[in-house]
Amino acid sequence: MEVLKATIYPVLVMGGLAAIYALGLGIAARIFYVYVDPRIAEVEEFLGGANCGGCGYAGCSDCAAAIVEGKAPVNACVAVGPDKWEAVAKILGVSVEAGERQVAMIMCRGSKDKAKRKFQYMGIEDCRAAMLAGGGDKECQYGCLGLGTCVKNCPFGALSMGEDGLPKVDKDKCTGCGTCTRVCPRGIPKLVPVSLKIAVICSSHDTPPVVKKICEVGCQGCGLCKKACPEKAITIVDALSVVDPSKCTLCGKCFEKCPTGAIQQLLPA
Amino acid sequence: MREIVKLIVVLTAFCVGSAFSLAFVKEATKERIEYQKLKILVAPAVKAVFPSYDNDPILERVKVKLSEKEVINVFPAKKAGSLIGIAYEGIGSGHGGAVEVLVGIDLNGKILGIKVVKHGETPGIGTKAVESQEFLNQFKGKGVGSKLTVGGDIEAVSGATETSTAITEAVRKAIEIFPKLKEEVRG
Amino acid sequence: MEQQVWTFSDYIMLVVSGVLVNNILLIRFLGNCPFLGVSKKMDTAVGMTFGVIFVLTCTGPITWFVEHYLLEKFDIVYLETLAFILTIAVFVQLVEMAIKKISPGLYRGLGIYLPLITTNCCILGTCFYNIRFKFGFIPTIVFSFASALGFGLALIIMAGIRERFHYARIPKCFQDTSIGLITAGLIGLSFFAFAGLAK
Amino acid sequence: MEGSRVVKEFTKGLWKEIPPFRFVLGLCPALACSTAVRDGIGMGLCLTFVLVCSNVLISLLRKVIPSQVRIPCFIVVVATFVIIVELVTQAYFYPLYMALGIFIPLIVVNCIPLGRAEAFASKNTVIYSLADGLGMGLGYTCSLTVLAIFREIFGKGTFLYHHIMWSGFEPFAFLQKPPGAFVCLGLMLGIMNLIGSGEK
Repeated sequence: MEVLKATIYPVLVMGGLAAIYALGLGIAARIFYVYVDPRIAEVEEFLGGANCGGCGYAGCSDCAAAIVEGKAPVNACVAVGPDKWEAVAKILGVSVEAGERQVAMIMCRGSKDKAKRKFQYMGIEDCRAAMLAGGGDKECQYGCLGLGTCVKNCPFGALSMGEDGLPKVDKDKCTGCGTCTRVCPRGIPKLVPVSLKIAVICSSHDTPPVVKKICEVGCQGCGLCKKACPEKAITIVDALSVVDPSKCTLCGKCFEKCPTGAIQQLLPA
Repeated sequence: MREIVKLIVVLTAFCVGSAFSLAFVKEATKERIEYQKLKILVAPAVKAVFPSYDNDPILERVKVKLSEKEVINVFPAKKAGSLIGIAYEGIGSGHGGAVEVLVGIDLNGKILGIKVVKHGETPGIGTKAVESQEFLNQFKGKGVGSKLTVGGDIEAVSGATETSTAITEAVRKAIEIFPKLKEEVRG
Repeated sequence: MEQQVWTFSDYIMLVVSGVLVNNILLIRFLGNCPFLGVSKKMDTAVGMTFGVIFVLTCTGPITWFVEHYLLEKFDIVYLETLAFILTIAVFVQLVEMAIKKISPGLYRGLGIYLPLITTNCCILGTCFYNIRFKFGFIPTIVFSFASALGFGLALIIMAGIRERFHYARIPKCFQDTSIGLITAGLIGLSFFAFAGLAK
Repeated sequence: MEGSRVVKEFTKGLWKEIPPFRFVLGLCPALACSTAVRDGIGMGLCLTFVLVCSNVLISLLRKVIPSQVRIPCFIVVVATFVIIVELVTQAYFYPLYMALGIFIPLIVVNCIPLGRAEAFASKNTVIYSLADGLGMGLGYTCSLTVLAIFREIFGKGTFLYHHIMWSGFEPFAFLQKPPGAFVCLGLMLGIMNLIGSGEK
């Protein structure tokens, strides 16, 4: 009797509590039902699951949702390999080759001896810290500061700092995760298709006289290349020339005309 | 609907199972836990109120029913197997709530010693009465038949009258039930 | 303490005590796992802070009701742990579902932290403290809120400092959690200066 | 084959994934219950008991639990064992119970039992879950003990409440205080990483 009395209350109370809670949850699940694309959960299975943020989304489920909605490519998750990308593509019924493999490219040629400095920076070796000190030590407000923040943050070791004070990309190691573009205070590294043949390696939007004064190798936006191009593949946008690779035939006329060599052929024709 | 029912059944089953097994564990450990708690809380006080004994009064405690709801723990002190006195708590109301006093009484109804077990009195003011050995010693030798009133046979600690009164009240209440308890413990 | 009348200044002291003097994270050691987990970025720290403040201010009073009107009534206080954690888990899940439906925008900001909050021991711990300190209903609400605020304060300070770690040259073996713990210790040390402000 | 996997699951908790260092979970009790060696060992063993029991039970029931209510069910299972521990320590080790205080019921939200239940026990058979729970639990106990030895000897000058330092020894009271716990754990984690990096 004593034991019965001691067990009956806890059992009744806890049982009742659990039943009410479960009922509440069940009803709430119905009232607050939101249609979730089942493919999102399926896709999430194949993502890294570390919520690393390497894809640029707030966690893996966010990224999965973006992939399903088509806002992100199937290979958005940089933490997993091609086999997982294929699995994701299979769920969505598309092929992995939605976009070409992208790699980072350093859009500045203003090495130590070519670009002028405003002052000598001796602070913490980090581009973001240098930006806080008078906006960086380079005269050019668009150029690479060369303190290697992108190198330190590259999760795949694809970047290294060259002798000339500019980072170098190892195209084989680069996965195109875009970490470097996010950490760089000036956005110098850009993601470009791996087969890109021609590009203007400069980020400066300064006018010709300014660039002429502070950097030997920058694009001045003078327009000589534009005039030289027979295919009309080059435009000048905000004092920086832009090449449309789909029109370019690599005739090489622009290279001859460019006074600073900012326009570059990247791969053999 | 079936989903909801399934949810309820599973969760309830888990909770019921858990509560059921826990009730048994609780029953099995109840005695031990009470003993342990009393040992920390009351054992030092028991030592203080009895001059000498050789048993474990906490382990041999007797539960006495005073009324339908009130149950009191009585701690018997023994020497060489024979009962020399009993100790139990009386409660008086002080400035900061209940004041619990352990009173040790010999078989003739004479107080052997008292000790405050739990109180919420103001530190530095009310606690003067709680800590004053001189005040507490006044109760020694008094017992069944003593009036036990502050200002009468008990002198309050100056500045701590309220607490002194509460302690006296607790002891008086304890003495009142002594005859009944003595019978129960001797059994 | 339950019978005692609480004046306004008592409540102020309770808040000061909860936020600064007995900071739940740094002095009472509750909620350290999420503290180190989400303090790497400022925006996640802010999201987590609001989540904890909301959940704790609600679950504090709810568990208080469970304790006083259910467990004490039936003399089964020993089932406290079970009843509380169940209540918290269910509440958090309910809130998650509700937010998802009502405000998808808020869900994006807060939703992903909610599942983490269930196992955040500062929630359950504060509920226990409410009972152990024998708080009445209103002090329970105030103390729960103050605790959550203290958690948020420490978390945001920490996130601010950790963002600066980018610029610091930390030995490889001390990176991440290790330096995070040492930093937390130093912040805790500075919180010691508040001792004596309130009980 | 079978046996070697059991051994593997057991030993990974002792070094490779030792909590709370490699597997950064369960920090709160590690910080709060490591002022004295006795408390550290006590906390570790309490957690080991809960972890082993909940791992075994959950791996037994893993086919019965529907996935929508799996988390509440795991919580109920863990909470049950936590209350058992609470009652038993109260009955037989009362001073320990008083010293650990609120941190015994808080084992329920210590992420280790719940984390292992979700990540391991719900996917593996009983034997492996047992080995995993035991390894993780003992690993945790070891970490806590080492931390507690350091904090007690240098912070109080005692070992298991016996004075062991020379008479003029001035204890580093800082180590006994909460900030000391953080710094201590941080330094130990750094040293562990240093040793670990040497291995690779």
